[in-house]
Amino acid sequence: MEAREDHVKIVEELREAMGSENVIDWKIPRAKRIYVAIKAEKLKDTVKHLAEKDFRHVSTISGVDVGDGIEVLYHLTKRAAGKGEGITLSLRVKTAMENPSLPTITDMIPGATLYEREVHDFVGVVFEGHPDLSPVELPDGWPKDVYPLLKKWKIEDIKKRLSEVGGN
Amino acid sequence: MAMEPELLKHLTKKPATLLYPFEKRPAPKGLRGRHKWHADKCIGCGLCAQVCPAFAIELDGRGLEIKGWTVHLDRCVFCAQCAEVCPVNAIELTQEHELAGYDRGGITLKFTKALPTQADEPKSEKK
Amino acid sequence: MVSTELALKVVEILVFPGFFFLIVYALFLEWVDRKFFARLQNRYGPEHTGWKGILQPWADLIKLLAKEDITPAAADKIMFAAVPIVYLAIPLTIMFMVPIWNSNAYIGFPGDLIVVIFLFTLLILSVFFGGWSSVNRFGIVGGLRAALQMLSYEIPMALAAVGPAILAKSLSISNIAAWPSKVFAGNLTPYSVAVGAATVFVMAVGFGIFTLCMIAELEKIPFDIPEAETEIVSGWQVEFSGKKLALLRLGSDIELVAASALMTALFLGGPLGPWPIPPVVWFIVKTTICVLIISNVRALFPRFRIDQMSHWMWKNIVPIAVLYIVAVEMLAAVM
Amino acid sequence: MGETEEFIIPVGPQHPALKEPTNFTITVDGEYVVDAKARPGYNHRGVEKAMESRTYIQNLYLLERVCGICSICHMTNFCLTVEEAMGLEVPARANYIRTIMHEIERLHSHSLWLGVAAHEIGFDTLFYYIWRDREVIMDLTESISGNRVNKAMPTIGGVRRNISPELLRDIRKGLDIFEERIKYYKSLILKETTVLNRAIRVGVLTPHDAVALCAVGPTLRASGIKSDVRADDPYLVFDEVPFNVMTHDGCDVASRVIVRCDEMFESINVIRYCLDHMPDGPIRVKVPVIMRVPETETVCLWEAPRGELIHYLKSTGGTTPYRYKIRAPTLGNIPSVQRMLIGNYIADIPIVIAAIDPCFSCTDRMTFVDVNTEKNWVWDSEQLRRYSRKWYQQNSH
Repeated sequence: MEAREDHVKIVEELREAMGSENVIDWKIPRAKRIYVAIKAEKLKDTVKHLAEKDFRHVSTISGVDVGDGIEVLYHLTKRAAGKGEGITLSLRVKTAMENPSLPTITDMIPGATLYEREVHDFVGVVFEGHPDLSPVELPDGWPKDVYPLLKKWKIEDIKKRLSEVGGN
Repeated sequence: MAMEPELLKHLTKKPATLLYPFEKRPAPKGLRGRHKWHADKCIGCGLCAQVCPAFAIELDGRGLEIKGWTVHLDRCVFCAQCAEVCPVNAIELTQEHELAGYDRGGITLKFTKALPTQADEPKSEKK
Repeated sequence: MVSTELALKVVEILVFPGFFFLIVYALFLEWVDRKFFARLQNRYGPEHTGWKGILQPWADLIKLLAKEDITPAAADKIMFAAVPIVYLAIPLTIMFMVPIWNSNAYIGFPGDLIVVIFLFTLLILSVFFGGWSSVNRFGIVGGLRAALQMLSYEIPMALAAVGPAILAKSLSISNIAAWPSKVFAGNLTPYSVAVGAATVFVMAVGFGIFTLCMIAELEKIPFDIPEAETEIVSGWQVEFSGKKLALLRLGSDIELVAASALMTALFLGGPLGPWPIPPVVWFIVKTTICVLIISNVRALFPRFRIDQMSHWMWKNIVPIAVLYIVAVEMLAAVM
Repeated sequence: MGETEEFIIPVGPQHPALKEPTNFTITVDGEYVVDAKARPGYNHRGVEKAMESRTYIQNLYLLERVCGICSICHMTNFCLTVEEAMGLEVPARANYIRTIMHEIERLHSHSLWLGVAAHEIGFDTLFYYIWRDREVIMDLTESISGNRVNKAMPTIGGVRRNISPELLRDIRKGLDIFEERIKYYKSLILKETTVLNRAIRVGVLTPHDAVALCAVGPTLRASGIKSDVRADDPYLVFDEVPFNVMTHDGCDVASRVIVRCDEMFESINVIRYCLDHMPDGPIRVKVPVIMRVPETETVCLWEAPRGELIHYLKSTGGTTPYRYKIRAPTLGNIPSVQRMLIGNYIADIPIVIAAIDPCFSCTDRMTFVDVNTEKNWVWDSEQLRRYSRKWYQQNSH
């Protein structure tokens, strides 16, 4: 499949620009989908590099609790002006379970503001440099220590915690 | 002003709306409405309760000794997944769709297996 | 003798053509408006209360009267309570100066046209105070918008109303209403037909301007800017509830009667008609036609934005109104 | 009011212009909007958390209820995501039926939006007429799937109902009527200056801002950017169906109207193509009721009527998803709408917000209404009364 060759080229260019030791892992499961795992300290450089390569649209940011840490996936999309060659690159960054934090990318891509706030709401990742991390989906007065999409928070526990703080 | 001819044209036409409680439109053929449970067919496998996305189905007894089948219409999302998975087609969704009631009891459908042959009359339970 | 006269007067004020008749008629016109509006939109409108829903406005009024009346804690209590009463009283007062059942208004006097125009302004002032006294953001914005809107339509309204007054050489509404039947009763000569045709044309322009201004006064689409439901909830009315809202609704219905009665009196010859039909029937027919025109305009347009409305009024309608007055003056000279 | 003449107007959570609860804090100076800040979250229902404890079949119907308008979009995209993770091959006819449903949904969503937009500028007559003609599409939906809103058509491995030859005829007939009407409304809107006055140069979003703020869907295309997931990253049968990506470079509300009207015509053509080229054959493959999805992750993009929709599935091999992430198009457009509002009039707020076709139920997804313990969560009237009394005692002074 020729489509995959240019996919590989995108990854190769990224490895070259960031240094291959910083690109931990990558896979291309099918055409138009690329997954790349990078080190957290290289996040901003990578996003900048990819933005220059037309991956300028942040489709969303997903936060996943993987047990020994929190994985944050930046789904960056390259648009193709209707030519059938759009690519979605999922950039995977891992951060610690305790005090998770990552640099913000809102200074480069302002459209990521709400997605970063959402990830902060649900898994508690602090995006350093983000202007306003107030809740976007959760109600005001939601207890600060409850991040509902972490696996340690079972639905029953969240309910108990909420009745303690008197929220509704 | 561009709409004036259209407006005047409709003055003499019958309104597009229906006087609902007095005029009714027939339900479409494939509508998923109120449930019907065929007690004689049911083998009590419990698959319907297991797949129900809204946890709306309760079985009274399991296996061939099944005594009753309850669906909470207030929870039911009318996806008809229960009817689809049923291996013996014991569940059927009728076209009856005017199911609103004044309390939750009124919209809990309880079917009981009184006689093995003619037990599919729904009985509404009032609280 | 005196006591029968007095009793008659009381009956006239309270029953016909006074309060009772006006309220019944106002609610009837609301029904006409709603029903016609609905039919233009290809739906039924009120249907089940009485014959074809004719009692629906009554039902709405009674329902509102029975509802809880809430005054916001921050509101200016006295003004807040006074506004609905004033808002109802002003159109009622106007109706006493407009001829209904014969060529003379109940309390017609020379110069009552000026008073009526002033009262319409006062009405908007009460709207402004209604919005202001409720101390609600939407209310205040609505009140401000009402005042702003008034600034733009008041001049064309006054000019349009003065046109027939010039032709009738009187500032009394009753005289203006009686004027067309006097003029057109004369002989038919080619000259009088030509002047008559010119008059009808010029008066049609005046009628158009006056109708637009009355729609703005009534706060109906396209000029429902002060209450704009989707923008500022319901504007200045937002905090009114229960009895107060019922009075406001009734007030705006009577305002609809007053507006259509004034349109009738100034441009359509008032309650007078050529055939031996009682004037009150003519009054009803003509005002109903006016309401139908208003409903039709209401169905035709989207809401204007406040800046668009004032631009449009000042740039288009005011010059047309001035030209219209010039034309009226010329007509008066050749007549 | 501070030192300046600025004044804060809350729009929402309950406001007639918003069909669903959300909150915009609007700072105004006179009639001008100086700043706008959105606060969604009022419809947060916890779908993502709930999904982690439900099987894939149960999740199918949960996903359908993320949004009432684009129920097919969420549901089918979920199916695509799971099918890709399982490596399931779906019969061709099923994909065609899915495409037809998808485009019918776009027709009904766009015509609904057109009506709402007319209502927002106070043009109720147009609103009633458009919604009357939209019933043609709703009736088609009903006769194809059985229900009007939650169609429950797609399932993992195919679709649940077939389209019979009689139905094909009905769909063709319905589309002809609908196309005629939409043509009329488009020409009407372009002729009616009073409508255009409310739409031209209102809510401007420059192409640069649209890209920077990651706008999606018709909002993006109305800023002149040619981007459509159906064309960029074809799913279902969009790699076979010829269609155009409609754009307009007005960048304002009027061009959003035009783009949506044009898209409706394109959708009608797509449906017609699908009806003509639909192959015969099975409509679904059998999958187990309690299915296990192998350990994998998949991302599926989808062009919902409102714009790009993205689903991300992470599975660890169990019967329930490990993590499922949904991002509905409205969330992607909120930063843009905040930008668009600035510099407009108060009177334009409703139409500008409506112009992105917001769907806040899609946007806010999560909570904890667990049916088994709902007593703890749903207040009865007595509790509510007690709470309100307490609230008043605390706040009335």
